[in-house]
Amino acid sequence: MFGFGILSGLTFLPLVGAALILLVPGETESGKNNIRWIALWTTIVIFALSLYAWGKFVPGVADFQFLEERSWFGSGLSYKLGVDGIAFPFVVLTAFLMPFCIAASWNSIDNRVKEYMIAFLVLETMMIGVFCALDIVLFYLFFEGGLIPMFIIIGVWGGKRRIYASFKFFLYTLAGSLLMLIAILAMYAQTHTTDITTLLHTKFDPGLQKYLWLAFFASFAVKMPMWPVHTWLPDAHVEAPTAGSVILAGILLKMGGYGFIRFSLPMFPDASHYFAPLVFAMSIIAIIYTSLVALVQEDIKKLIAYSSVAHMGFVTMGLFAMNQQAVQGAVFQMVSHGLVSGALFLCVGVIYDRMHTREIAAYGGIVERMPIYAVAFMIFTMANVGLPGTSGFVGEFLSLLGVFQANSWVAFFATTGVILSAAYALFLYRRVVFGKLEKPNLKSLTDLSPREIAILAPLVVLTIYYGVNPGPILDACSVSVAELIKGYDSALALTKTAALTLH
Amino acid sequence: MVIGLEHYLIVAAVLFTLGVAGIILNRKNVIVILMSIELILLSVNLNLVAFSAQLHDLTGQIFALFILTVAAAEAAIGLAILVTYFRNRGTIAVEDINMMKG
Amino acid sequence: MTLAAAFFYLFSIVTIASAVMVISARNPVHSVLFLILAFVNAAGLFLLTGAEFLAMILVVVYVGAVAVLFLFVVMMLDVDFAELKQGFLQYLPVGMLVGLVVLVELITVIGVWSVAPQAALNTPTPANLSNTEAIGRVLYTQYVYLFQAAGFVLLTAMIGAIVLTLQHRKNVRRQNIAEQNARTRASAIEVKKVPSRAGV
Amino acid sequence: MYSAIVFLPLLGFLIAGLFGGRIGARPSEIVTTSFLFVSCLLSWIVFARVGLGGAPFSAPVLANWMTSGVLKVDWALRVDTLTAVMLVVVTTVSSLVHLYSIGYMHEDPSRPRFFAYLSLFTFAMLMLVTADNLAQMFFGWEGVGLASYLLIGFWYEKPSANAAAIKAFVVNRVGDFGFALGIFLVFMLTQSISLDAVFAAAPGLANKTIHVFGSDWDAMTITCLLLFMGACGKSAQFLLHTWLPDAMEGPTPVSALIHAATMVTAGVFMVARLSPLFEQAPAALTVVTIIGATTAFFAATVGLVQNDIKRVIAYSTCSQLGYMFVALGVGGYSLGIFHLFTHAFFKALLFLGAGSVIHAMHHEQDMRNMGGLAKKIPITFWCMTFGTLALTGFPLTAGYFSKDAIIEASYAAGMHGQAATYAFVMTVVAAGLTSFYSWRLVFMTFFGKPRWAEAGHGDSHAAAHGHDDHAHDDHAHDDHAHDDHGHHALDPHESPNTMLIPLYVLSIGAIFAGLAFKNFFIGHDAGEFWRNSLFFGPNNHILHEMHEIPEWVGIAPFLMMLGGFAVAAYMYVFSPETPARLAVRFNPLYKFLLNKWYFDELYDFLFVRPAFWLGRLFWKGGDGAIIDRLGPDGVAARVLDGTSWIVKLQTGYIYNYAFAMLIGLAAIITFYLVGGVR
Amino acid sequence: MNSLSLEIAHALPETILAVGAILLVLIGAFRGKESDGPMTELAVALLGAALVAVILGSAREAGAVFNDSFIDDSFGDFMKGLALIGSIVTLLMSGDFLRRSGVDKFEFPILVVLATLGMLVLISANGLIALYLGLELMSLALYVVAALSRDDARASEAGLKYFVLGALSSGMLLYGASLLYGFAGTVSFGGIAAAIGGHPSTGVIFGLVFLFAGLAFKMSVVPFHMWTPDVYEGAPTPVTAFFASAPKMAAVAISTRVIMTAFPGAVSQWQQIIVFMALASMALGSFAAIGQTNIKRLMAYSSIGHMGFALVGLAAGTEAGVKGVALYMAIYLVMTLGTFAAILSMRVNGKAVEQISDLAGLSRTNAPMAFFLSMLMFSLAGVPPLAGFFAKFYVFMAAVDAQLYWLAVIGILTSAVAAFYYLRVVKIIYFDEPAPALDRPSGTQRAVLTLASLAMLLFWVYPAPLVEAATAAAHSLF
Repeated sequence: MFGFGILSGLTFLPLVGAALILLVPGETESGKNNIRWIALWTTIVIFALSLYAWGKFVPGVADFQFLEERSWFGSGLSYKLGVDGIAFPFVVLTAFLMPFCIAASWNSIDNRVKEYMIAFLVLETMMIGVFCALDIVLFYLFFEGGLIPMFIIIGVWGGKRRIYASFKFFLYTLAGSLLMLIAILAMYAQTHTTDITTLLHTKFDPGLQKYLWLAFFASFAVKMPMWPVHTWLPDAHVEAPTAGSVILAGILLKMGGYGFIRFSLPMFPDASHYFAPLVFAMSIIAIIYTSLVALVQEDIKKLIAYSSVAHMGFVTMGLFAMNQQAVQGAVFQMVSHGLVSGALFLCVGVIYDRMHTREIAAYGGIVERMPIYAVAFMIFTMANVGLPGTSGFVGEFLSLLGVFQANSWVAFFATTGVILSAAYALFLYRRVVFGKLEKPNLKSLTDLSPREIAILAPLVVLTIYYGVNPGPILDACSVSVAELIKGYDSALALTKTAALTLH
Repeated sequence: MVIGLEHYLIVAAVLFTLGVAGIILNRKNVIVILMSIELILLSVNLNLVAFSAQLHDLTGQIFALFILTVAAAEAAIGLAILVTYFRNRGTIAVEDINMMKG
Repeated sequence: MTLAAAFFYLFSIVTIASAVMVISARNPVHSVLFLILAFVNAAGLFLLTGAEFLAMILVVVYVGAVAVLFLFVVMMLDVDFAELKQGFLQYLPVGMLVGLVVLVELITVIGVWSVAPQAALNTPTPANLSNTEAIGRVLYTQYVYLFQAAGFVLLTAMIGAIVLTLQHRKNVRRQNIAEQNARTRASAIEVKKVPSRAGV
Repeated sequence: MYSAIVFLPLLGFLIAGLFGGRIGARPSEIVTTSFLFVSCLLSWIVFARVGLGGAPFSAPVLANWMTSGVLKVDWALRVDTLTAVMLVVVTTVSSLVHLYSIGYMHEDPSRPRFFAYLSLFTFAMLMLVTADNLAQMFFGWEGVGLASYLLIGFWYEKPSANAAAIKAFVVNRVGDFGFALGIFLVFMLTQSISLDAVFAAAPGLANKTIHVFGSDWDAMTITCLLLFMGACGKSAQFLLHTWLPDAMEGPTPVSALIHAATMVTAGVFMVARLSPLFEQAPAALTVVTIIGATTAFFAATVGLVQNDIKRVIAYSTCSQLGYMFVALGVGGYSLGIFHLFTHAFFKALLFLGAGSVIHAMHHEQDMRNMGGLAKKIPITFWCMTFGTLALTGFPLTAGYFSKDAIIEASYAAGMHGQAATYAFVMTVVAAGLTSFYSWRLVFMTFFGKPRWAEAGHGDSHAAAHGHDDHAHDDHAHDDHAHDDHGHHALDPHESPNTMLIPLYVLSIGAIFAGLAFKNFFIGHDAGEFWRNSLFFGPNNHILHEMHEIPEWVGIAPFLMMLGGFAVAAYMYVFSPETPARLAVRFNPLYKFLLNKWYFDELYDFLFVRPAFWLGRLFWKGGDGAIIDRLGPDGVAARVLDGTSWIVKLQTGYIYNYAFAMLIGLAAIITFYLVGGVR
Repeated sequence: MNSLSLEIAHALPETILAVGAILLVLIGAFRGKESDGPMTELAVALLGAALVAVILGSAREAGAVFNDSFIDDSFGDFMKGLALIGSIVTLLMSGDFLRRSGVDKFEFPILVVLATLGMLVLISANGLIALYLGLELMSLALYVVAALSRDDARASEAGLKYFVLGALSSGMLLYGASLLYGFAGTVSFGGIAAAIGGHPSTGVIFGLVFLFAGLAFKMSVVPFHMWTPDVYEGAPTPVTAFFASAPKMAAVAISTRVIMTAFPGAVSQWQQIIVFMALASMALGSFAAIGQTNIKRLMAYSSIGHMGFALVGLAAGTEAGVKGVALYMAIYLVMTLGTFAAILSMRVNGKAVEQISDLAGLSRTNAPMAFFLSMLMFSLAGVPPLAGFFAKFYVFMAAVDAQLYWLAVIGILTSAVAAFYYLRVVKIIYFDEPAPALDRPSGTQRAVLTLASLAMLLFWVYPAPLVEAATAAAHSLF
């Protein structure tokens, strides 16, 4: 229709749903329910569409698929969409997680349901857009646009310190992204194009590359988030409503990693190579430092948030090791972390809905009242720990394996994270789920409702499925990653020869 | 001793500076500020006339003519605003014009 | 030539001295009077450069209209002229310093005056015409657009002055001559028959 | 068939785990146990075919797991003699433990969960032993860790159980850290982690150096050391042993299955499995020897003074694992596996017997509150005695063949290196100690006056256990299901048949396993038996050399055993007051041993506290006081400062505004005049 | 010399306004002053007619008429269009407000028309004299409207401050003009450009600095911005809306024209001034706005900041830069008008309020207004995908292209600071507990707010026409 393709459909269908919701009166109880159903069905339809797209996606090809291109801003910028094996899993992941977010908010969000659902649908548009955009300005548009709904989500439906958290989230990420904007402008000044496919084959001057790389890094590092610019994340996570945390951990963080793969590594290979030690150092610090911090947290969500930072450390480290296993591992780790941390936040949401506190100390022994919940929580905890057989292991293993090839010390320190993650995750689990059920207000807890089971069960299944058979995701991205590495290596070789001839 | 362009320009520059100084240093009376503005305009006119003579070009004098016209209009408006202000506040001390700040 | 120089120094020194007095006089009335003096002397300077028309205009418009307007307002507002306050002296050094810097810089620049070699004059002074005539010739032809624009400036000033200051106070009685003239006996006088011995 | 062996337990786990609540406890028990028995039966068939019958080795690929570039990891079931031995050990012990648990746990409300965990463990262990690549081995490796974690913390209300569970998992992870790095290094060296490819490449890598961790290493040595670190963690070797005694918090069948017979031997299995690598790394083998010997000695010393019946056995396990590593270290892989094999029987027997005692004593575990039980529970007593005989290496029992062989081998290997001599000394001494603490256990438990009658036990705990309270203070309600029995009506009684049958079976194993299989494992038929599932380097003649040792070396362990028995008998049967006297006289030594050489305290001081301290420092100090204060919050504050400053400039006075304009103007023109226009 | 009819054809919009203004004055004088009702509509019609004339005339070939003092080109047409739209919309929005405040004088529309006439003259000025006259025509009308609410002490104070400082700035501008005349020998921009060639003398630079000081005052650029907050706050809100919209267009337009047509040979010189001013404005606008509680004052600092951003494009000095400036001004105009539509409609029980806190919880009491206003705030903050982002995008793109990296970096960082106070408004609207509900806005105000907000929100859907127009406008200056 109108010459738009499936990616446009994926990207903008949420807005259609949002428009529908806008038309529904949202004050009455039935109106609220209608809105919830519309939102749920919209996201389900989008997910179905993304599955359909997956069916049509050809995995063994490095090129971008489902290309769409239209003139947009007169000259220069264009409206160009397309996905490759690296981007596409994220599109599907986004589409997959959204229905869960809507469902998780079913009862817990009761005021301003209309705005809430609209915000989420708009957010979905932005997130899918990020992964589909093939014009760098279009990318930036979606990348930044997501801040607005997220800001509103945290600020309106968040916890006690929501205002501080929402501002910190917004301004922190905005400040980082703005530097990227300058780099985008500089790239445009160099090449007079914003087409990502063209830029991917553009060789920037190595000196300039460093500045461009740093600017992009500022944005992606904040978004990831990498140490030491991670402090917005715990705050944002703690204050955000459950679904907000899920999206934040599941998708928004991945944009940073995706950005590294899409921009920093292929476009600035020399700078990436030059700065790789820096990234390694920051990743290692992130892994060890935040794991230790996670160990002493008193708030469940904060602990998981810190663990997210640590896990993202594996991702950045893997990406910059720049070999097949490491990069694929990083990609897989991102997808897996999207599932697992999303699921963990959903788990926290479950007990938060019942008890309205996230204090670890307020819990203990809830396995007695909530055995099914305990099982689900255990599985996600183990996936978070990186137990083989869960999806968490594959990414961690591959990226560490790859990083070891690149730099053994980095892998050495990063692997200590394996020990620490076990410590903090199990320590959390013990304090929340195990122990004696002594607190009187916990005695009336009820186990998962069918709705909650329906939310968590698919995540459990996928967590284990991808742990045992990660093939679908690894295959989807393997050729693209191989291509990425090939380009990277040849670019480095080129620079080396240039340097040799110079002397 | 030949009176050249520079002499006129220096006089104009001094007048200009005095005009600006009048605006900055005056604390008591807005009318004096308006007069300082007239001084500034006078200095500009002097500049233009001097240049005009030096360049043998009428444009400067035409420009000065328009400036005179506008200056008159400006004086009228300025005094009108001043009168309005005085009616409201009963003072025209510069130091009292301080309801809004920050 | 020396005479011209003497007059130049006379006019310029008086102008500057008056200007100083304008900004430093305690009494605003004095300020206005010094302003008039400055204008008159500036007109003298104009004359020295050959801008006779402008010199006349300056005296007529400024001294005749503007300065008087100032004087009128000063008197009307009846501002009490008070002492030179602390503030003046306190800020004087800094203000003077900056002013001096600007002045010195301006003079420095003037010292190196040279018209750009490629300069193309807009309206070269005609050689055989008087100043007034020369201006008259171009003002309504070449500069008609600007002349009209200046007219609108004056119109705006007029409207502005009126809108800001014209007041129709409700409780002020005004003389309406037409109304007065239109009065007839019948409208002005009413004869009342008062019944006698009826009491009030 | 291989799939059936491996996946039947998984199926059992799923059924019991998912539907246990719905179908009830009894069906869950029956399903899991019967699946295990089927699996066990099949394992014996496999053992007979592959190990004894000479059927070819195979490694059928089930599915692909991970593929990334040259890395290709499959799910496969590798079955060779080594695996077959392990299959037999695992499934046999597991099925017996399942059976035993039906009786032992019969009052626990969460039995479906318990049996699910047991089956899950078995599945993971089977995946481990059938792994055809290191990743799958790691899968099983961590899987058993998970199951162990779950089972140790099975009684989740007990803080000590939770602590022990976490400790077990985390300490294991420390080992896994090394294992993982080892895998990475293997991949770096060989571009593969599948066993066949790695083994094929191993000889070529001998004496190669590699640059990792900032310096040049002998490639095989560093690889094997890292892998061995994993083995240390799992097998509770010296320095990484601390979790094992604490793991006794779990139900006793678990201790028997996981912490005695199977999981803890995974490290031994791994080293044996990777013998082609270790054979290329003599230095690493030396380390293995030393660590093993140290562990054997160290654990035995600690075992001397423990009072908890399970802990004594746990240290004994630890010690025996040390023996196995000594065997591996001196190149006697088959010796190690043989000891693993026999040890599985008699140690499982001892644990299950101990369980039976505990069951009889209503979950009393302190031996000081036992005594005289031989008459009350004779079957258990006899079974325990058989187990002790086997453990101490009484001639012709299982331990006699395997353990003494190790001591001999270490002496033989001593001709090639100092480490083996050290190992020989240590193992001989440890044999004596083993004998002592094993008999001490038997005597304290089954002989003497019944102390449970007057003890009103539990009262004296506080004083007796003050040293070690975190691990002991919950004895009184070890098994909460039994609390209702009350202590006053204590009347030790023999266990039900479901518990006794496994004891019988294992007793048979403990006595005859050595005799029956000696020839295959380490004797004349070893070559055909193992074929290439274990690798012996061309210079490795340890199996031959160990037969050419002096006479006294062969007798020494036997003498040590007798000595240990005699001392134990003296101290605990004839002169029961001697131990207390000795404890007073050698108080520091006694404390040192009782507190397990203060390892827990040391680690607490070295790792646990600093980790929490650092975490808090990084959180409050790093994130809060530095990053946030200098970062977002600080910037925000500076911005506000700037704001108030700028707003102050906006005074509202015309002259200030005009002055600002003038200054701006002056500044710009000054800039041009001074700074230069061009 | 061109024939008069041709000249008038080029200056048709100005002519329409001039003639119309006189007619309006006459009508007003004879009708007395019962109400301003039809006068506003007439004035709007007049401005509308001028707008039509601009649009129709935009196809005409560029030409300089009236002795080279007036130029009619695409750039002029673009900016005139913006100025006229600004005037029209302000007039439309303000009627209601002024009526309620009791200052519905018929002179107000006339003065707006005269000021707009001044803007058009200013935008089309091709010489220093025309520049000065246009500027004064505009300014004098503005001085008056600032003080229009003459019984309000704050308004008169605003008028007085504006006047005094404006006159001072005019003086500076004139002094600069006189220097330029003296050193270049001519007053026409083209002539000045030709005279200074590639090597401006110090005198010319001084002239430029003084001249630009005057223009910077009108643009409210640091350090000539000081009047802005006070005047914005003190003047009646419709007047503030007017100040914030149309005159800014004219001031930026003439600054651009002067820079581009009179000083192409002195790029490195004026670039330094403009870079400095841009940096200072962006920084000050961002920082000072944070502490504000009055929304008009907030908008004043916001406008200072935005002018800084617009100057970034100007600093680039390239065609792309001018395009960025044109686009920036267009988008800024819409955002400002929309925001002021919301501010104008801030009334509680009929009484006008102007504290930001009066907006608290607006999302509960008036959800559409809350949404639209918030979108405008995000747009002002420059968050994509709203139009405000593209405005910034184009100017910074030009700056980076001209290798003004530091300007771009600092500018963009200040925009992050600026985002804070826009966010604060959103926070107050959405996160805070509701304050007393605002009255229902008038139809025009609602329409303006909605249209402006939607235009910003959906700009990215079909941006090409505006971008193309700006491109053409920029191209005509080179």
